Amino acid sequence: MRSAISEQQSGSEENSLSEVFGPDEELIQILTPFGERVSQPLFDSWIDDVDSAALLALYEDMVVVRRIDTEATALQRQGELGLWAPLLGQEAAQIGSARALRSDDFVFTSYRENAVAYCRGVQLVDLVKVWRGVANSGWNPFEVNMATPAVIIGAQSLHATGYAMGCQKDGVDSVAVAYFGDGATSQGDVNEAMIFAASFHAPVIFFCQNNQWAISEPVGLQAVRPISDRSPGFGIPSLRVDGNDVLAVTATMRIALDRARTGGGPTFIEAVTYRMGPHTTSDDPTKYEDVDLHAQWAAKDPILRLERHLEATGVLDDAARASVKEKSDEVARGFRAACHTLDDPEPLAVFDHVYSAPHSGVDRQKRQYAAYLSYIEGGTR
Amino acid sequence: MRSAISEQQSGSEENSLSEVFGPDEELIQILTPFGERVSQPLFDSWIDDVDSAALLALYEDMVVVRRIDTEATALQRQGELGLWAPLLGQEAAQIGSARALRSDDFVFTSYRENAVAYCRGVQLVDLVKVWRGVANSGWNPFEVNMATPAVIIGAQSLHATGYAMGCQKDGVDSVAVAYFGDGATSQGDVNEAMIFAASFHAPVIFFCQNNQWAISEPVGLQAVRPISDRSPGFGIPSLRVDGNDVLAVTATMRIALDRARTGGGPTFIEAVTYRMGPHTTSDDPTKYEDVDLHAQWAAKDPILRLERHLEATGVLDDAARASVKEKSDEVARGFRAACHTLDDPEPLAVFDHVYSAPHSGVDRQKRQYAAYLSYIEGGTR
Amino acid sequence: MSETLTLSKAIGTGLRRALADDDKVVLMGEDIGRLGGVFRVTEGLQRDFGPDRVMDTPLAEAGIMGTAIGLAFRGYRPVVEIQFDGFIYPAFDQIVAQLAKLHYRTRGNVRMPITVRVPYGGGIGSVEHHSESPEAYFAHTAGLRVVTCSNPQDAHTMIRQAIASDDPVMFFEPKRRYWAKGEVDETIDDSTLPMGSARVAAEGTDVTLVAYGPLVKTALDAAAAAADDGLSVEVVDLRSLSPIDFDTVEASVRKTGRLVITHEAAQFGGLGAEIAASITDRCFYHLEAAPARVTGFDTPYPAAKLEEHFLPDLDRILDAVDRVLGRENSLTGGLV
Amino acid sequence: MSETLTLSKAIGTGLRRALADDDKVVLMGEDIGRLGGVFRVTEGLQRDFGPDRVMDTPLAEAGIMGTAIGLAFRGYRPVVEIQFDGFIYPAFDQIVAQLAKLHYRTRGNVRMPITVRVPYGGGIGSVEHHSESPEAYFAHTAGLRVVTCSNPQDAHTMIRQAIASDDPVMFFEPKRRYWAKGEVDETIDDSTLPMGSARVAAEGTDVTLVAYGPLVKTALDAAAAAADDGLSVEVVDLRSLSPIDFDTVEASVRKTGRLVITHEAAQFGGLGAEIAASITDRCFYHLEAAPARVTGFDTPYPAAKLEEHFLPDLDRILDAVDRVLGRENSLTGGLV
Ligand SMILES: Cc1ncc(C[n+]2csc(CCOP(=O)(O)OP(=O)(O)O)c2C)c(N)n1
Ligand SMILES: Cc1ncc(C[n+]2csc(CCOP(=O)(O)OP(=O)(O)O)c2C)c(N)n1
Ligand SMILES: [Mg+2]
Ligand SMILES: [Mg+2]
Repeated sequence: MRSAISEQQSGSEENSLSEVFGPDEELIQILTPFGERVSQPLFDSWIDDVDSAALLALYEDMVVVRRIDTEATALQRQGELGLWAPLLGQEAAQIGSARALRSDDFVFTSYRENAVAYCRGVQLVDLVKVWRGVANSGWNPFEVNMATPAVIIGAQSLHATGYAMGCQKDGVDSVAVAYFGDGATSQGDVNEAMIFAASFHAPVIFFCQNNQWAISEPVGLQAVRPISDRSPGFGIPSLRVDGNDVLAVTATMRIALDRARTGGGPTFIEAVTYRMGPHTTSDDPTKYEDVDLHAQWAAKDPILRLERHLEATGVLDDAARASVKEKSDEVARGFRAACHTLDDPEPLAVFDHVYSAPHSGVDRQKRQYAAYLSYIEGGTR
Repeated sequence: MRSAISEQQSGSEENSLSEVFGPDEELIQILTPFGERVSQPLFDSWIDDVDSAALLALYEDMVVVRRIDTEATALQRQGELGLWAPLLGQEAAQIGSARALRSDDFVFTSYRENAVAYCRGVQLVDLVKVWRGVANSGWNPFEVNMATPAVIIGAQSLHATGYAMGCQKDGVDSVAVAYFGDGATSQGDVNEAMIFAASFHAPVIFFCQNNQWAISEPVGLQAVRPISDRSPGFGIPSLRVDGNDVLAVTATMRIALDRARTGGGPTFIEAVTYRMGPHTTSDDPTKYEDVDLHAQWAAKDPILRLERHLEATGVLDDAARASVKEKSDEVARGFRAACHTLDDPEPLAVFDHVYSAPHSGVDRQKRQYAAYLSYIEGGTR
Repeated sequence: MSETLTLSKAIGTGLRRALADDDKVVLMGEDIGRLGGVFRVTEGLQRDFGPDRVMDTPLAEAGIMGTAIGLAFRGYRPVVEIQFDGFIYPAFDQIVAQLAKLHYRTRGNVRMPITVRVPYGGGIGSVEHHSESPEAYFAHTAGLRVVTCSNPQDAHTMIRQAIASDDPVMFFEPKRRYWAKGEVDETIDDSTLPMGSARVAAEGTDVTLVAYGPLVKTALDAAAAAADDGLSVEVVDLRSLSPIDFDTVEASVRKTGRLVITHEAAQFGGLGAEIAASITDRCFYHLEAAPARVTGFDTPYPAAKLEEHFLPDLDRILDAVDRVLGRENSLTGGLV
Repeated sequence: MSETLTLSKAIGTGLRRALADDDKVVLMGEDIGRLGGVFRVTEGLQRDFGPDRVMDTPLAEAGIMGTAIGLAFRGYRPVVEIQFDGFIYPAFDQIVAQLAKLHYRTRGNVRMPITVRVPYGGGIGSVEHHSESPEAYFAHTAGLRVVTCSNPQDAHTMIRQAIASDDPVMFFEPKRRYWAKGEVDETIDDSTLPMGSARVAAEGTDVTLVAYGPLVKTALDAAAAAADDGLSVEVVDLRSLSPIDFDTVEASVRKTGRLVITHEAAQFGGLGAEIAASITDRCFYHLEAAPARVTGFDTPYPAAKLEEHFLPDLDRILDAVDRVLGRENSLTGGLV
């Protein structure tokens, strides 16, 4: 017997989380793979307001981001993008968590959180700048309160923690969220982030998408226990949620956000999901993925189950279906078109923004390279 | 209610550890501060053989290493050593654990494990080479199966884990032990070591001396929960032991060693103790240490309680006392004398052993510096 | 005797030989097992030698390096793969403070026969952290040997030499040349070819052009282009970056009187500076012009669409050749 | 207006001013609170500004750097203390892959006004990892500014400039000069003294001697000793190591025709190489001799009893001065 919700926070704080116990490996689940919405007394109140309309909106989000994924993969195959990291299968984990945020919360992610970016209001064209190779990152983090992705695995977990420490100093109730994968939990940075977050009681949420893989490595290589078992030892309660259940993810994220906003400190959420696609478009999962495992998870598809639910409850009628389709077609069209508008950067842009103020070394190199370019263009050499 | 012994290892392995539960913050204790030896059903069998003679031997060890500490501190004050890191107060943790080892086990420590080194058979003169500045380390690790100290906090935890992985590959039942402090547990390296140890089921023991301080920082800054709460989440059972109780430390170390030798994998031991002296001879604890706290811990002194026990049981009579005194005087005398025999290294030794084979760069510098030295000695410049 | 292999395959066969010859050799890294590494260098090795010899590790570079060090303490000869150049920094402390210093620290008692394989350099159109050239950090670190290869034969021979070395070796693999093919003779006796020696890749008399790793090919192309211009450029392929075989470079410069150095790493504090400074020191009176450096810029590695500017190419190298020859060049602006 | 302060106290007063002037300035590090840091630089600051502004952190350098970066995202200006030079490597990834690159990555949208204070260098008789000179690693890293001070006035002015800088600044403090005293005028307007400019510390005409940080004093001593010998040595104190104020060095070398560079860091790939290479490039025809480097050896930092050999001293500097002047020296062995 162990707790799906581990709560070891000591001291006076009373928290309902500590009362919940469930059988080993049990996940918080509200929407079953068959599309049934079950009651979970401890969580229901957190999602009372998620009615049919709200569910339909979440469904649309998920369909749209899956469509973006498909489109981007196609763009990559057509040579328009150098690479793409699909989130296929992780739509519920990302949409459910990101839609729970306030605009003044701040998000730090890795490279696969395209759906999170979508929810934050990142322009799709900004999402592909990196993959098209026209920029090292796509958007101004302060316009959407989301940092551009950290490629170094785990690094962003510390940034989120520091940001949360800043919110605390500022006396605001904004929350910082660090998204990372199961593989990332092996990095020192992620562990140090938990230590700092616990010591400073920082309003940060560690949102781990356990998609079972780190490229070709199964999660069992990173962790011999559920990942959510780790944070309690650091003094950070954890929630282990069915990451393919958008309702359960919403509930857990809201609980964590509430804790953070009200001085409860950090929370760790493990969203158990599955990477249905390759690691990136240049990966070949047939080298390491078991087909049966894949099939098992396909049956737990996050969109499928919400679709079943919405069908069963009569929400997803033909009109709604058409509208969702139209929206995703439109987004995909816009995405593709925008992708083509991306111009290559000017050569001398290579020297821009290394520093915010003059730097004699770089400035000189820039002058010399400008001279070189005009010399070359002069055709002398 | 939480477990003094946390056991979350899943799977078929049956282990008595998982049965033990005790009140929060309870430590495994066998010898009380009043010198009473109490029965601990789960641990007694591990120390059945520790009879009066064995206890007296442990007592002698502890007195001797405390004496070494005093002597070294004096040597530092007299300018014979540049620095010294006293272990005052941690004698039971170090002696109890190190005396439980076999000679073919391999130990990786930090800078404060002088008593461990003493037990491994390190020559005292070798212990001070570093502090006298005549060498970057004191002994050949393979002669005593103990690496020379790692000064970079936590780094050695990974070395121990790798070494243990090697033992496993070799099919031997030798065990690797990593000693580190409470402060070290904040380092990424120590956390990654637990992850690797768990993944590879390596026969390594993480022996953390929680002496309440990392220089001036209290342990509460590193950990808001007991340190022993962390490893179970990684899949490594932990034992939280009274580090000032040489018997309890012996028992827990033997349990951990047995687990490791018999394929049970890694164990984490938190020995709760106190740094009674300064961080090093150049530290000034009056700047940060609470006098009351110091006094509280003085009452739990590891030598004092064993002394009380041995007196109460009539083992420490005048003869025994005299013999222990003689031994420690002798060791101290030898230590001091040996310290004076340490010659300064030859100037050109600075170039030795950078590489094991010729390296044109360093070799050239060595030749040039040799030429320089003879030129200078020629008095021309 | 010899066969045609890609550079990556040449390393793979070297690893295979090392695994077969010495059961203390173990491979460690992320995705090196079933997947065979993201560049497939270790393809088939876990299948043939088992997961005890070819180990997928948790995703933590410090952990990989630190446990490799522990294995070396136990008598093993770990070969560590760092997936991409830009992912080596989490392991920096274990490399610089432990791996590099343990032999010195212990006055020779503890050897660290560890090889750290690092695919490095740009030119593959990738995103940040996948195109770095961090070799100068390691070359500046006493206690490490640093080498890099430019062709399949060297790749094969040198990886075996690196593994055979009792010192830690940083083995930089020019990732954009992984698919370059060449003849590889696996029977060449390693010991006769010291890993630390440079190679004159093309002879010439007017200018010495020093390159290593991925830019050796570019340098050779430049030399060929210069030949069309009637210029004779001698190309030296350093192979070893610590130590640098200055004798070979010096001999060349004494002959040509002119030196151009090229590397992808940033110029400021890069190895080009060391080569220029050392050669100036060794043969000041033979130099007809200041040594010229053609390098990556002192900027982070830029977006893929800008890397053609960042990376030294044939034209930039030829411009520097013109410069050391006092010919018209971009700095004189045609007004020589 | 001015008072006599030790170099450490001069930094401390600079930090105090920065804390007082801007409530976005926060100090982070190990033992910087109650203890005031192991060198007492932050003494009294936690008492006066509270633990929210002067934060003792968990013992984890990557954690300190990474959370500082997060705080900078939130608009703070963290000043991080790394306890000793040799403990900076666990933070290397956060510094090199994040701190240095974030402004570039985001095309200027995210600023990283973080100051990283690093007591560095040897000469204090300490054990391993307490005497390192890692400045070249950071100077080779685009996106960082790297500075170091040699006297109390500069220490005070420069720490304030560093904190005021919107770019990340690696601030290297010459720990063996912490107790050196000097006049400090706290009213000097920071902005009039660009942190990036070198300073001619002593004028001279025969040889240019470039030094920085702890060796500026040694260089000045050497210049004084040389004067007794009838030699006029110009000492340039670099202050900034990225960028380097080559204009000032070049102007000096154009005058003297001779260049000696000294630093404690290993020679191979150290900043001396960059200075020699750049100056050779800029004024090849003004150089009468190859630039000479007097540096730490290409070995790990040795045991305390050997550091007098490792560290450049007056005699070794004067020997190099003799060398660039073509006078008898250790390399000619008296047989000039
Ligand atoms: C420090 C570092 N090491 C290695 C890599 C290469 N790498 C990129 S993604 C990845 C796997 C990450 O797995 P996980 O954290 O589970 O995230 P996921 O890809 O599953 O979303 C690896 C090893 C990297 N980017 N950074
Ligand atoms: C990476 C690193 N950072 C900082 C230090 C400086 N330092 C030396 S000892 C110490 C405290 C260590 O505390 P702990 O791990 O509890 O061991 P203890 O000294 O109590 O035995 C610190 C911060 C170091 N040696 N290495
Ligand atoms: Mg994953
Ligand atoms: Mg401690």
